[in-house]
Amino acid sequence: MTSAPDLECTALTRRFGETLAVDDVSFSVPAGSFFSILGPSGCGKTTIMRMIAGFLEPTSGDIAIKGRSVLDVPPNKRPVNMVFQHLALFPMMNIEGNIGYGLRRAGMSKADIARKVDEVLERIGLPGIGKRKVDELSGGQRQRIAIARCMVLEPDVLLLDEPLGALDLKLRERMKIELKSLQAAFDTTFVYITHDQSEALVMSDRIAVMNKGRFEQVGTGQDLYYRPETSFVASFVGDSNRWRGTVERVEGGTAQLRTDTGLTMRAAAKGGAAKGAAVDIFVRPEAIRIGRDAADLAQFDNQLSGTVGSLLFNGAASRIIVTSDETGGELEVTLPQSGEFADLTRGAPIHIGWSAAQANCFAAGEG
Amino acid sequence: MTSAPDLECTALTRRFGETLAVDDVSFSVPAGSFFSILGPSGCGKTTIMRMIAGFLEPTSGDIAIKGRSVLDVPPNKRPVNMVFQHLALFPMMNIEGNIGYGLRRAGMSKADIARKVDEVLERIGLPGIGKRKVDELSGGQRQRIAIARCMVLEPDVLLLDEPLGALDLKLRERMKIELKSLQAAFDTTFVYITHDQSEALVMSDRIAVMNKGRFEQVGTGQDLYYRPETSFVASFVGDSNRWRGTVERVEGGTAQLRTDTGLTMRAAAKGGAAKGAAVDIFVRPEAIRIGRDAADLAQFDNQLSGTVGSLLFNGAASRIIVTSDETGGELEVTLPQSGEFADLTRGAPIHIGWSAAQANCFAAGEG
Amino acid sequence: DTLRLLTWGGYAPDNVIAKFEEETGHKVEVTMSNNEEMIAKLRATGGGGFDLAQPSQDRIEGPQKEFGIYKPLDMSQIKTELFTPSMLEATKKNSTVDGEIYAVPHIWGTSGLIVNTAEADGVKDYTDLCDPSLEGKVSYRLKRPTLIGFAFSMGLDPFEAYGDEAAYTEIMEQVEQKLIECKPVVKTYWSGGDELLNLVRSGEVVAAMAWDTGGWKLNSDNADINFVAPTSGALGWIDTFVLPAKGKSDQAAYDYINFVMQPEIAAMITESAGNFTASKGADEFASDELKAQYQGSFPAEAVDNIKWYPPVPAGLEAIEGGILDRVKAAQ
Amino acid sequence: MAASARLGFILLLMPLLLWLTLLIIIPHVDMLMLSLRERVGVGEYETSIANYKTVLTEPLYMRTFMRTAVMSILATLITLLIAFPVSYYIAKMVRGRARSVLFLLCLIPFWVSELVRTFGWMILLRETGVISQFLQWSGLVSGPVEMLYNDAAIMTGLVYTSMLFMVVPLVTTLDSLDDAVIEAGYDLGGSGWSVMREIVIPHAVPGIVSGCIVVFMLSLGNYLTPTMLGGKDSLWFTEMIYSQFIVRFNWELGAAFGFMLLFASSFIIWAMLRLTGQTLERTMG
Amino acid sequence: MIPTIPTPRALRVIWTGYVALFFVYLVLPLAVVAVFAFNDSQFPSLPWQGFTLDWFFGKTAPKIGVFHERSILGAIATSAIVGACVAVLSVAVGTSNAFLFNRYKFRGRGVLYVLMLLPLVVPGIVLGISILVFSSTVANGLWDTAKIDAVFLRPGLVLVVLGQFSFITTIATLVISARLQKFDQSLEEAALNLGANRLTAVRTITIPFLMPAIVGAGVVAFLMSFENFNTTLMLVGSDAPLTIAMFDRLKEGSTPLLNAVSLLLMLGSSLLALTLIAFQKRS
Ligand SMILES: Nc1ncnc2c1ncn2[C@@H]1O[C@H](COP(=O)(O)OP(=O)(O)OP(=O)(O)O)[C@@H](O)[C@H]1O
Ligand SMILES: Nc1ncnc2c1ncn2[C@@H]1O[C@H](COP(=O)(O)OP(=O)(O)OP(=O)(O)O)[C@@H](O)[C@H]1O
Ligand SMILES: NCCCCNCCCN
Ligand SMILES: [Mg+2]
Ligand SMILES: [Mg+2]
Repeated sequence: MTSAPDLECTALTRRFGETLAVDDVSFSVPAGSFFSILGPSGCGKTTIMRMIAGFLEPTSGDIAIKGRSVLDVPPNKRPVNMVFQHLALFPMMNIEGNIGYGLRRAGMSKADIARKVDEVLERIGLPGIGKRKVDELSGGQRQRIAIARCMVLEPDVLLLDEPLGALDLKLRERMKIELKSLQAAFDTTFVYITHDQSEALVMSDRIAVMNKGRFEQVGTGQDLYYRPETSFVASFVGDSNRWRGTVERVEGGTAQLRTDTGLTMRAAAKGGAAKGAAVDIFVRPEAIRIGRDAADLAQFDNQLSGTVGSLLFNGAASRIIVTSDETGGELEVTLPQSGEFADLTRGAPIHIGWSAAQANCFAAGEG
Repeated sequence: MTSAPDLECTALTRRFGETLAVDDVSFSVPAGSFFSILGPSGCGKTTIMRMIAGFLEPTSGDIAIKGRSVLDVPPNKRPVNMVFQHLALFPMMNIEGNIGYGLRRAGMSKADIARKVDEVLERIGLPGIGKRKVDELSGGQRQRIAIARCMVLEPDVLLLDEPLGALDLKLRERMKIELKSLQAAFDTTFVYITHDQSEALVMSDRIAVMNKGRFEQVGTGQDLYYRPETSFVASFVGDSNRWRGTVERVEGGTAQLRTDTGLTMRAAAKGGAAKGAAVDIFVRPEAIRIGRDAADLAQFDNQLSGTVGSLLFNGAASRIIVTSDETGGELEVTLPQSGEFADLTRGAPIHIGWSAAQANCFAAGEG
Repeated sequence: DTLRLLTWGGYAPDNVIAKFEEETGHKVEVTMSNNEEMIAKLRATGGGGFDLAQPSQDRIEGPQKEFGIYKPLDMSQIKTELFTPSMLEATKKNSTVDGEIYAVPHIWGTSGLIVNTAEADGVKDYTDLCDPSLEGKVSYRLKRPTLIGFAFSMGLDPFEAYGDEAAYTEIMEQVEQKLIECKPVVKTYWSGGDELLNLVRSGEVVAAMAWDTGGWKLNSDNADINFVAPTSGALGWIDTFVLPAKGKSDQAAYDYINFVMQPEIAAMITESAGNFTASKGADEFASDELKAQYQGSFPAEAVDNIKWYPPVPAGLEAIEGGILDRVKAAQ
Repeated sequence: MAASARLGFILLLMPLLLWLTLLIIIPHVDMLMLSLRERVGVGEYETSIANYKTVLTEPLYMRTFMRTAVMSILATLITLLIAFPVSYYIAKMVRGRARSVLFLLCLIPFWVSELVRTFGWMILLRETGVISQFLQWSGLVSGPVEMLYNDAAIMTGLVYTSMLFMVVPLVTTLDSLDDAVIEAGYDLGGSGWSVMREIVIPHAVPGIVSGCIVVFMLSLGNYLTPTMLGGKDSLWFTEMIYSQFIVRFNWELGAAFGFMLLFASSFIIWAMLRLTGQTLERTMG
Repeated sequence: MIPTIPTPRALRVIWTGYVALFFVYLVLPLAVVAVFAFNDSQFPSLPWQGFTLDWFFGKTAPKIGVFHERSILGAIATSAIVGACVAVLSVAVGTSNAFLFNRYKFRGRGVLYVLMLLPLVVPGIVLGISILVFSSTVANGLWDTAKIDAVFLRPGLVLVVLGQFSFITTIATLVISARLQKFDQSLEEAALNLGANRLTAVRTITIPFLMPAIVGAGVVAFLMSFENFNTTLMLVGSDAPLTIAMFDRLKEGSTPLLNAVSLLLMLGSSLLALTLIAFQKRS
């Protein structure tokens, strides 16, 4: 590699007293890419971000930007900027004042500042609102101002700490797409943290799934969704039917399992799933096929007959809950988008099946 | 019909000064059913509910419960109870105190109250928590207490005003299913208001879609999703690609259209879509099929070739944005759950098609 | 009954009150005050709120004419035989308005100088308090007696000018000049008797214009300190008993007057207040030390030189007030 | 229902109206009328503005008036300067328990009356007092020093007495400034001073104004501190009101003084609000 | 600047030192007042003459302790009675005002609100004299026209209570309003919905919710009344509350008796404040 990555963290660790908030995390983010850190509340995401921004000192480890360690650089001198969770726009200034703040600090001339501010407002699609007050903007507009305020300084890396957390659902959906295109437009490295998997999946080039201070897996959205490497990743990314079970037999990459609820199934064994081991088994609702006839599903490794317990109509994301005839256990199954099974009624008999490759099992974790 | 519906509103209207918050709304809710009112913020949902509960007087119209008008009954005497948006549990009392409040007001003896409270706690699956404080409960538990507090009074109708609004995403998903089963368990009439279409779709027997004080359509979830009757319903329920366009020709139920962006397409004409009329056209992303070859899609009324603009990977709900070669317009298309097109890359050429029956067009509204 | 008594500090010692309550069954509530505030309070209440008050004899006629805050005494209720006749007569004369008598005397004394002879031997008259060598060690009240005292020691006769506002104003303006000139020497203007005693006792103040009794009290602790009758003459005052116009327990008030005028009781008060009373024969009960101190401070010619206050005509206070304010505000 | 709501409204309105009219409005109107009355003879009065003329023409009164106002403004500024760093420290630099402890400590002096506080200062400042003795003992001065009875003593006392009323609103507003906003200031390249000037202080303006209003008011209207600590050297405006009422029996002039004081405080508070663009409701309510 | 931002050590040290000095400044006057209550001297000043409790328990002149000083004990009782009356009255009216401003939108509300705030910016002494002037006008009028002697309109405890009430009510209103604003009105509606009538809803839900503020306002009102000087000075009659009694004493000269009383006051209000804090914590 000829050019250093924009951001590189090496063995980054941070303790708070007894708590190990960030535990030996290493990653690097190539220039111009969109990198997300995805994890549940309290896993240490913000701690990483604040160390990068300079508001916390790492207990150990190094942070380098464009190949130069920034550990000794105070926050106001680091070539990174941050979009805060609640944006932290300056309510005592108007939009111009907010966007121009960093430029004024850098000692730029008034005329240049005005020009740059206009330019960036144009760029984020909000020309001419410079004189407005912060509280005269909508949530989405504020979002964009917060990004513009940083981008006008042309940082090497932009950090975003759950910036969509405070927005309502519909706006969040829109902003996901918009953020991604802003990143493309500015062509800057984004490091984005979130606990919402769909945000991470939709926007990122690469995602790190974080749990209890450690990175469990780093990869593209597809990697995480289709090829989770740990039980935690499998459960945190996407919806799944999930059981606890034990391995009865292993054959090549495929394990024969029995769930605690009594179901038997064949699944792809990830990690060391030895005979007799306790495992977590995950099957995505959309990986399960439905048939009116057991014969329709003959090609699947796992088959089950049951009755329709509940119809959860939700347009394209409609599901049914299938109650197994054999064990009484319940499974969520996505209905095909074709609308083929739209006429199902509660209590109707039904057959379902799924392939071993679509069922993942991992040595049982605590998660 | 032999028995009167549990709740019947007739020509209900309410003004606030100039604002017509509720405009001539009539509906009836049969005993034991789950009825939802779905609409955007400010459309008048809460106003209806507050009139039913007795906190607001209708400007005109009537409200009858079990066939008897309740207009002259003060709120504390009406046989309806209400679960408030933020639950409105009494923080100065423990759980017992909360649930027993209505019973005490009714003058029931202490012993009877204690018995009833225990009973209902049992019923909602939280036995033995009577002595706890409200803030010692989780969000989902509070939810259930709020319902129990009403149900212990055995109301004819239970009103719920966006009770899931304050919960986080994952919990909201779970509570949807739980609410529905609580309703089944208590076998009471629920009137539920929400602005979240997925809540309404998943739980309700019937849904009224409300806009600007009026009901636009009342029906089952499937009715609304697959057979919207107005432009507003089509856009509010579920995701859609949407264009403005004009009718070029009408043939039976099918119209030949041209969108403002230059696309031509055939669509099912709803309402009076006469030649030359301006229309809104809606096509759901999951109604569009993808093919690598134009020939694969020959059976569809509408076809288009383009390139993949963006990949929005989101597990089972992944979509791509297709940029039309002809007009440069963009369409969102859901990828099949089979994972067949998982290998698509940005900029790849692609063909898409959809049937006229899956495209709905309505006389253009302002929405 | 409850007797609400408005009086000076020291005039109603606890032992006397206890004895009175025990003998008569009345209860006493004591409020401590000074002339101005006594009159102000009575004016604000229209003569209510108290059952017995003790302003000086010169402060009765004027306020009564203007505000009607006192009520006439029923002399038949008072055991006049307990009083020193000359003082009773003088007080009656000065407090008669429209033929009615409003006051009987209780305690008398003088204002003059308290001097720590070890430190300020040269102070003989009021104006000596302005000696720059005493800077920061002098104190007096900023009240009308000070104006009067300074006027006398400047060779003027303010009492003579009582009836003539213009002449009085002129005198007062001269005094004002003097007091402003004197201000840098002053440590502070004292307001309560014990406050001054503390200042002198601690050595912060070595010469002051003050009441005789304070000087004698200090003399008992420190022989260097004593009361000195100024060469221009000490100012003589008599504090009296009056009935506020809307007092509610006149009987208790008369009982109190008759009680405290008994020689033994009057002696107890002298012990506490330090001043002699108008009670006939009480002097016999006074301590020898006090008598000796009195004689030390008042040789015969000094007694003759005492300037007794005539009644203050209405209107003078406004003139004096302006002077006092200007002195206070001068920097 | 509408009728009962109306009844409730009237029942709730009554106490407010009684309080405001009987104890605030009418007394002030009555005082105004009294101040417009001139005594022309024993028990005879007529309406005139003579009292105000006296106030305006007698240099003593105007001087005292101005002096009181200027000293009060000065006391307000000094209080603000002393309190701001302390409030900032409490609101932003310490965390958790220490924070609430420090805040409570700020309140402690105010659990006792002003009289006791002033009394404490007298014990400290007098010639034979604690500070003088300490200075002599430490050899810094050779003889006793008198620190009482001068303007500096008044200022010390005024600032001390006012401190709480500055610290509390300042801590409250500074507290409401999200740390993230300060961090954002740094993140965008700001330095300590520029963040203080452009972010912290503008944010604290409502607290500063409300603190200043109260402190100014309390200083202007103070009676104890100037009379007890100022001794011979200070004539405070309230003292003149007191002496007109109590010593001079001149209620008419006293009422005029009272009005001047009311007018001065209202005017300065109004000016302060105007200058900073605040409103009474926002800063006090 | 804030803990998360690296700050030069020197600045941090200077700042902390400054704050420490500030607290010394706050505590010093109170500390000397307290300490000299135990000095065996007639005057609260150095030199230290030895430790004594006489200023609390002494029975004989000149060192009569607080607990045997009738007039001081009486003044404390007077202050307590006045404080209690003011607290009850101002909390009652304050609660009513809070409901009025919080629940009703009516014409003139803005004006009334500003009027309600006004007593806070009127100097205490002016409040005192205006009430004194007005009550005297009325009392004189009654006397002149009907020969009715309205004693309660003359300087005295009634006027003292009214005078203090006139501005403490504003504070009570603000304290209670602040909490009422945090009250979620849907709680009251929920009570109605569960069968309570309006009054019951207020009694069982709103008032318990307001209780911490009501108690808090009461304690604050009591303390403010207890230490009020300026307004009281103008309105006091024959029985003086403690601050006035102490002021009269102080004019007569400082004695350690006043230190002893002050120390007791400090203890008393600390106790009250601590109880209040404990109460607020509990709810
Ligand atoms: N200043 C601090 N002092 C002590 N512990 C802290 C501090 N900041 C964070 N922690 C702890 O470190 C862990 C990680 O916190 P962090 O804020 O990084 O989580 P997060 O992933 O950002 O969570 P969220 O999604 O809720 O924001 C948590 O256990 C937290 O309690
Ligand atoms: N008390 C009121 N006075 C005046 N206008 C009101 C009042 N209550 C509601 N409105 C108006 O009536 C309309 C309907 O309000 P409503 O609260 O019923 O909406 P909603 O559908 O419940 O909205 P949301 O989803 O935001 O709760 C809105 O335009 C609102 O501004
Ligand atoms: N210790 C009390 C002295 C009282 C003096 N009365 C003096 C009146 C002077 N005009
Ligand atoms: Mg975080
Ligand atoms: Mg609503």
